[in-house]
Amino acid sequence: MKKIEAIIRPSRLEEVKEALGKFGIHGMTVTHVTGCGLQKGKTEVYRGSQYTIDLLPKVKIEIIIRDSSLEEVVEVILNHARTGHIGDGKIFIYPVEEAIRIRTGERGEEAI
Amino acid sequence: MKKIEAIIRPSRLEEVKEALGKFGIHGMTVTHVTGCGLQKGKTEVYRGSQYTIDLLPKVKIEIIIRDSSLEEVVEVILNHARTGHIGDGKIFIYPVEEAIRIRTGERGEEAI
Amino acid sequence: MKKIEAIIRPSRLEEVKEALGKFGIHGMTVTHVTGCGLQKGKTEVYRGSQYTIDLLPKVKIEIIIRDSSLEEVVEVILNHARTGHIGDGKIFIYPVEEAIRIRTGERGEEAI
Amino acid sequence: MLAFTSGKLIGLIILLFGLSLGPEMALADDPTTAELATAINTMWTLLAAFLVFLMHAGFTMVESGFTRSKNTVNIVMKNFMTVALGVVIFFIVGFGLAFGADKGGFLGTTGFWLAQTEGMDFGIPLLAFWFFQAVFCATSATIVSGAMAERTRLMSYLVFTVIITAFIYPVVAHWVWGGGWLQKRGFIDFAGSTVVHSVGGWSALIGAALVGPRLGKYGPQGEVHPIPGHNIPMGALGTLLLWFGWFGFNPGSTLSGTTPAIASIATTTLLAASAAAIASMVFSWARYGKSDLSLTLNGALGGLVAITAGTAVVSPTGSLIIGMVAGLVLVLAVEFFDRVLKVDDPVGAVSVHLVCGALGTIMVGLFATEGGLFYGGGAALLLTQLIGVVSVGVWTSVLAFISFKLIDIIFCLRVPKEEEIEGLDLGEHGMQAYNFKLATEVIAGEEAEGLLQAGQARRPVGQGA
Amino acid sequence: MLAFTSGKLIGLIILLFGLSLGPEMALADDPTTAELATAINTMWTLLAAFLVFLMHAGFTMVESGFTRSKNTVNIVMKNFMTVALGVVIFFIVGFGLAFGADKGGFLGTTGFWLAQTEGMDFGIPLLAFWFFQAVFCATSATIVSGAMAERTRLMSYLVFTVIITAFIYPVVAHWVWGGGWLQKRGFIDFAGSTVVHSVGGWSALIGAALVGPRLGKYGPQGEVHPIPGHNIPMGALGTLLLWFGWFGFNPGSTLSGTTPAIASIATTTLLAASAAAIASMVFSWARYGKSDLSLTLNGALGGLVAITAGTAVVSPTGSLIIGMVAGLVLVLAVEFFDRVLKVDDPVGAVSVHLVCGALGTIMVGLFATEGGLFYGGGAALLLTQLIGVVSVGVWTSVLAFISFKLIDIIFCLRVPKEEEIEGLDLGEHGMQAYNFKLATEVIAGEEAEGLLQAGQARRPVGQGA
Amino acid sequence: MLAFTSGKLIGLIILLFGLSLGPEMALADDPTTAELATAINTMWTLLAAFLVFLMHAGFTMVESGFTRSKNTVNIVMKNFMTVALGVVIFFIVGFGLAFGADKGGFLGTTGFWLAQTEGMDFGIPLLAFWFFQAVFCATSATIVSGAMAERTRLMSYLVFTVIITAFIYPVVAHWVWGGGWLQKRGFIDFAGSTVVHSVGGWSALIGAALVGPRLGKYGPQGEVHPIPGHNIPMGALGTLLLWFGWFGFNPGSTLSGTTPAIASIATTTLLAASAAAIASMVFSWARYGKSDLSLTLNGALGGLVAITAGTAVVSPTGSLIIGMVAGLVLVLAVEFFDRVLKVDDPVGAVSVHLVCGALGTIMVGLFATEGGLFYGGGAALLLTQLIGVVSVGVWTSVLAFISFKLIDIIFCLRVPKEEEIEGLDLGEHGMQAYNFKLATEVIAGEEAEGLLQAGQARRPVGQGA
Ligand SMILES: Nc1ncnc2c1ncn2[C@@H]1O[C@H](COP(=O)(O)OP(=O)(O)O)[C@@H](O)[C@H]1O
Ligand SMILES: Nc1ncnc2c1ncn2[C@@H]1O[C@H](COP(=O)(O)OP(=O)(O)O)[C@@H](O)[C@H]1O
Ligand SMILES: Nc1ncnc2c1ncn2[C@@H]1O[C@H](COP(=O)(O)OP(=O)(O)O)[C@@H](O)[C@H]1O
Repeated sequence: MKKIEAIIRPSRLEEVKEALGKFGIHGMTVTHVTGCGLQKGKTEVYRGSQYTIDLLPKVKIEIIIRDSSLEEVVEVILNHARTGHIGDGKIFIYPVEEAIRIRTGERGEEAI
Repeated sequence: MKKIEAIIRPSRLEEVKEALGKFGIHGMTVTHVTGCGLQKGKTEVYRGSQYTIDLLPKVKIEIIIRDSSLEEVVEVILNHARTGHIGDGKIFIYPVEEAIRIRTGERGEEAI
Repeated sequence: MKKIEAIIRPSRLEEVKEALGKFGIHGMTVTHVTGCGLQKGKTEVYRGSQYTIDLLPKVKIEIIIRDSSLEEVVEVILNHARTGHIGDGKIFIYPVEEAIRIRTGERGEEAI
Repeated sequence: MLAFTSGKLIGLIILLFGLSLGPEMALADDPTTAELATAINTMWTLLAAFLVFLMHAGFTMVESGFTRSKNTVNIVMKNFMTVALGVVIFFIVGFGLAFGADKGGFLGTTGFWLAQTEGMDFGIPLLAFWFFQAVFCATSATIVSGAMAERTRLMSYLVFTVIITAFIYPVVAHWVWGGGWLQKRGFIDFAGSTVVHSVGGWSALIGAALVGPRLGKYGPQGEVHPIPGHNIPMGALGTLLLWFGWFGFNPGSTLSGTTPAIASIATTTLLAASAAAIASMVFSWARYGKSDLSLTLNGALGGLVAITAGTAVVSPTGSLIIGMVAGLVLVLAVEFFDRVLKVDDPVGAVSVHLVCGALGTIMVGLFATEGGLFYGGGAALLLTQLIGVVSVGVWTSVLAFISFKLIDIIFCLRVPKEEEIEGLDLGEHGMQAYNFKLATEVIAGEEAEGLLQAGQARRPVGQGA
Repeated sequence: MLAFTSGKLIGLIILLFGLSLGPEMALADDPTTAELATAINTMWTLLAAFLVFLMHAGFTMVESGFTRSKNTVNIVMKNFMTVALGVVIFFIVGFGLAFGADKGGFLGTTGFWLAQTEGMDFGIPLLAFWFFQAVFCATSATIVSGAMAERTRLMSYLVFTVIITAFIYPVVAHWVWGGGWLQKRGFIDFAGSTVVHSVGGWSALIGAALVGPRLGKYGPQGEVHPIPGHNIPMGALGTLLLWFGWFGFNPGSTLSGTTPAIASIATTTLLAASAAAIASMVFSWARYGKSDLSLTLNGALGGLVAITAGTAVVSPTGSLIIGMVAGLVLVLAVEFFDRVLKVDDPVGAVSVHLVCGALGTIMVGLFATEGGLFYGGGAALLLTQLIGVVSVGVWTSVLAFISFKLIDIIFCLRVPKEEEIEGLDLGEHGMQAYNFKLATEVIAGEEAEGLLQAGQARRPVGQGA
Repeated sequence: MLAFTSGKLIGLIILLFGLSLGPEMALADDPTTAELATAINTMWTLLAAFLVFLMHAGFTMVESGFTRSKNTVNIVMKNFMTVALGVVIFFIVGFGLAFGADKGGFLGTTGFWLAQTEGMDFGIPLLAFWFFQAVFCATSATIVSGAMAERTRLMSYLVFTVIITAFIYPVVAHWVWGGGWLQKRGFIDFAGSTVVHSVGGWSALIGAALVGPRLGKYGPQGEVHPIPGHNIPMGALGTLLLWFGWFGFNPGSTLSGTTPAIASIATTTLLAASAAAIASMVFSWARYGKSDLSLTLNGALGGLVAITAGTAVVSPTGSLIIGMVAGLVLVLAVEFFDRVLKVDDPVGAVSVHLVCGALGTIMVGLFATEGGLFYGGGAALLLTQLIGVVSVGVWTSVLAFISFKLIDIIFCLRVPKEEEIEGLDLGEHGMQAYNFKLATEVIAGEEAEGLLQAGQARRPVGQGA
């Protein structure tokens, strides 16, 4: 099993989620995060003083997936999260040693 | 060392935390996340229009643990997070290469 | 590639971020989390009753990095996140199998 | 009564032809001073009643602020419906019971649906008097929602609101203000420490006890788990709105703007609340090590409730003492209900309205400059005050008990456990109170973007029509 | 008019020498009753106008509460500037058009910049009348902001605010209240269901339709995506502030505190709003399975708008019925605009102000105790009311349409798509409405700490000076 | 003075026997017009004072909204205690110093604890006058909290509140309104641009400078780090409540509802605030590229402060100009204190109250329709105004400096650094202002569930009793 961690634009979440659903992936965990990178921060003004917000809002999607589906799922995310502008985000892949469904105690690929 | 990542119901957090404490595990990091899976979303009504919230609130507990305690801790979490209803969540296990305590610079199992 | 996950005090975030920036690391993902460990919780009073908040606010920084920079980056974080008091937090290192830039599809160290 | 019969007619004609008529607007004959006095009194009463109305915004803010965000829509709905339902029910039933022709000193029998009001004369137009009394009645009812917050079914609450505004409160109002037996006995409750606040407070106590504490409020060994409110500045705004509204509640209860008593009533109201706030802050600071804002806010309200009975008959110094006592007792009362009786009252309604209401009513027997024990008036008034407090307490708590028991059987008082955990907002209203989002947020139905680009029929004008 | 010429002079002298003069303050000669009546009327009108002013706080809270947090600074700015800009423009232009010397029953021609006001006489000082009318005018304008919220450029909105307060509203006010043709025809719109609320409502409808729905509001197949407001208790506070302000809006429209009509006006206002809130709650409960707070709050406002036309000429029972009808229709109207017409109105402004405003104006023809169809008055008044509603509707919507089209060409009505997704707060103001932080938070420029330790010049006193 | 001696007695009797007496309530003899005039004036003053009281809710909202969420409980506590403590101290000490028998034009010497008030005559009941002055005094004091927010110890702040309400403010009030030297010199400060606002503003400036900037506000090279407020709509609500309250503050300062001047005072107040808001918005837009809501809100307040001195003696056009100037200067003043002087004033209190207060007072010398330079009155009044502004400034700042220095030595002005980082809410109150939770939230003491299932004694009724 692998963990796909995709950091995407918040405005792409709905579309990515829907595309994954159509693909048959329903289980995922979503977190609101902030991030920085190549994308320039936002300059805000408050009472005449400017300041920069360099941590921009992003959404992190985590999906634990059997090895065999990995590439396809990555493809789906890539296709639907991309806008082509700097700040589209990243996908990271990690190894997973075990998955357990709390409700039943099932382990491994059964559990996800 | 392993990382235990448990995604549980928010209403189980207190009990799991307490049980872990009794077991001797005090260090953990907790994040509010949202998730979807088999559990059905909530239907809400606003001004007469229905809509579904399919990302439900969950709590993610992360515990870095020495390999030897792994199974026991998983057991504790399973026992206290379970309600038997769909949506109880998952436990995922990941490999950890190193742990460092920022305060002292200690490394490895000393650090956790 | 490795993932550095640093759990630090919120009040150290700005300094750590700046130090990393000077070092040349700009990409990172930041999450507000809560944690417990050796650090004692805060006791609050509400209408005459005391209670303890044992989950304290922390900030989690995630950086995916090429293997070669690992130790130096850890060093930077250690130096700037440390206050010497209990609760300074931890750094955890995880293996990463792949990184993909959503915008371009680039993979591996190019992507980060 | 000083009637404006001719003025009314002319008024109507003016209304029919709009507002901008000039000198003709002046009545043919100059008004008499008696007519002007009535006009002043009417205006005063109405303005005061408007302020009392605003107290419902205050209650709404206090009760939402001091409860959890998962139950906010529900508590707002309860407060909002209390005033809407309360005044309609009072119109249909309550007013007649309270101020209709007296029957045995116990209740009124005419004036339902504002019919059969011929004999009534309150020195001001009937509807001005009615309006003032209606918002008062709703105030009494709304006290209950706070104490029972976060676990009581909306339907059950609404049924009780109907009962208290139709019957429980009006009867007490009749006893004390409508020519009933307590009024005849010389009981002094100028603006309703007992009539309004204790009636609400007793109902709140019975209701909170019967519905039981919120899940998780008390541990298995009876240990107390505080459940902090979710929005303290909102609670503070509510408290200040209540205080502001009280300047209608108390000085308005003269029903007269021509009496100079309104100045001293306003003053005792201001001083008592201030003294109480100071007392609660200092006492909580001394007792718990830190000054507790939630108790300080409650303290000010306690002072206001306490001065309400005697506001017109005590001196400024008397009001300072009454306020101070209320502020101290409030802190102890909150502790007592929370830790000893273990009645879970999220907003402190019982301590504020029942305890300080009773206390304030009794202290009239001590501090009334005419008749008070400390002013050489003997114990007669004090005794009367005690009788009033006790009899209203018995009446209200018995009726509230029976009502809540019946409601529980018929409608079930409490929401199901799962709903309580999830929050009444989702359970009872399918809605959440807050939707704070990040600066850049997820918009629902992102696909609409594609739609926009594809050039659909309803293309927004702004895109370059 | 009853002039205070001498009083004014003395007043000024008193002002010049401070406030604490004693008996000399009394006018040499005791005032006449006519003078006192004017004083009472002036005071009443001003106090009522203050309450109407507070309605702008109500609008601000309602409109922010029922929209998303990324557009809150923007909607607050719009509401705040509406009253600031509105009263200045009304001072310069609007007042003259509305209340100046009549020209053909269509508009006024004097009184611009409050000059040439010699002939005017409103029974109270000119400035008291002006003040009341000015805040009324701004009320009409501010209705538009809610319906067009979350996507309209600030600049475009402000330009429209100038147009409506300078021209669209004043002309209608002239027709109905300034001696114009509708007033002469006997059209009854006591406090402005049509003049204020429908004018705002029609403009809101045209504006919302032209600017188009918010991104993501409607799916490609036209399916409706609800976009919940971000702060419901704030919306509730706003509603209660509006309701409170309405007690200035309606009873104040008598411009007279000496008429006992103010009591019945206040009563019908209270009862209609209450009945409407109950009706909306029950109806939404029955229709959608859960009681909808946002519709209930809207319902109360709908009841208030509906009673405004007839508040002085209907009975309490009539007001209950008018309110109930408004509460029911409101729910259906929200559905109709949202699902059938697909005009995206985030706060329900069109349903509340246009639909209930027109409805309430028409119902005067049914429920007016003198002249209403149900009271044996025949259909004449009803016809007049219909003519009024339609002609104001045509006038307003044509002008609003032309105005918005021109504004769109010159300024562009809508913000760019990216800005809308990101939120107008960042786009138009570079600012966010909320910055909630964790208890222990990141302080900006942490390096300041080092600075402190290094012992800089501006060492804070508190560190042991 | 026109006494109501007999009326009072009858009033008391009425009070003792409840409210529902009928025709007997009418005084045996019809009231005289002089009595009615007093009644009208009393009512006006009290209602105005109530509005001024509500300004404390406005201050609380503005100051919480424009500071960070970790210090919200603390700033609310400070604002709330200012009014509670302020009126009590003013009752005991301040009133006598301000309005007691004059001693050398410098201070009053009688009337402490409202004793020895025999000679005093203000044309209205003493307590009505006292009430109005008491809430004024608290207004002056509460200005300080905003400028010193987020770092000042509660205890130290409270001690200063006692000093300013007991001494600093009352003496100035005596000079200008209590028969003191400035009043005799013809200084015009109708409702307190200088007396109330500059006194608060000078104290705020000295306090903010002495306590030092918030951690992180200025970088090591002196660069300015903005620290945005946490709740802008709350700040906007506060601003609107303040504006609303100002209609009590200014028109109420006539202490007379019978003078038609109240209409023009209300008008100049409305227009000045509006013009200022427009000016600040446009200027911030032009200067910073985006329209800044926080400066626009501050601008409106600046306009209100500026018009306060001359509200009764300038024309509507004059008020528009005064407001506009205040709105422009406000923006520059905020910049000046923030960037040049580097005095950290989170809410802009110094710019609003001190700068606009002084400016407005001076502009009376230009725009007063009688005596103003621009109206051909020469420079005499202008000079007097300058003398007033300077002397009050010197008095206040010297006393504030000494007071804060002493407080710092005894109590320490500033909280410890760790507490400031963590937030004063936890440090000084052990409490957080907000507890927003997810829809389904973690309930404290989940074990209670087990308890419920096990069938404990206090089983809630709702579970099927
Ligand atoms: N090295 C990294 N480690 C962890 N997260 C990263 C890293 N680099 C980028 N990110 C995340 O990806 C987001 C987008 O990255 P950015 O460099 O701005 O744009 P792009 O992905 O288009 O190159 C960042 O906001 C951050 O959350
Ligand atoms: N494949 C997955 N990857 C990541 N998180 C998952 C995955 N499947 C489920 N989850 C998380 O676990 C939660 C519970 O899963 P769900 O399928 O609803 O119920 P159950 O765990 O009882 O089968 C989800 O809300 C989601 O946060
Ligand atoms: N075993 C663990 N697994 C995951 N996170 C941990 C663990 N131990 C500590 N943490 C995180 O590190 C933070 C600091 O740890 P703590 O033990 O309090 O202090 P210190 O790091 O100084 O020893 C905790 O609040 C928690 O977020």
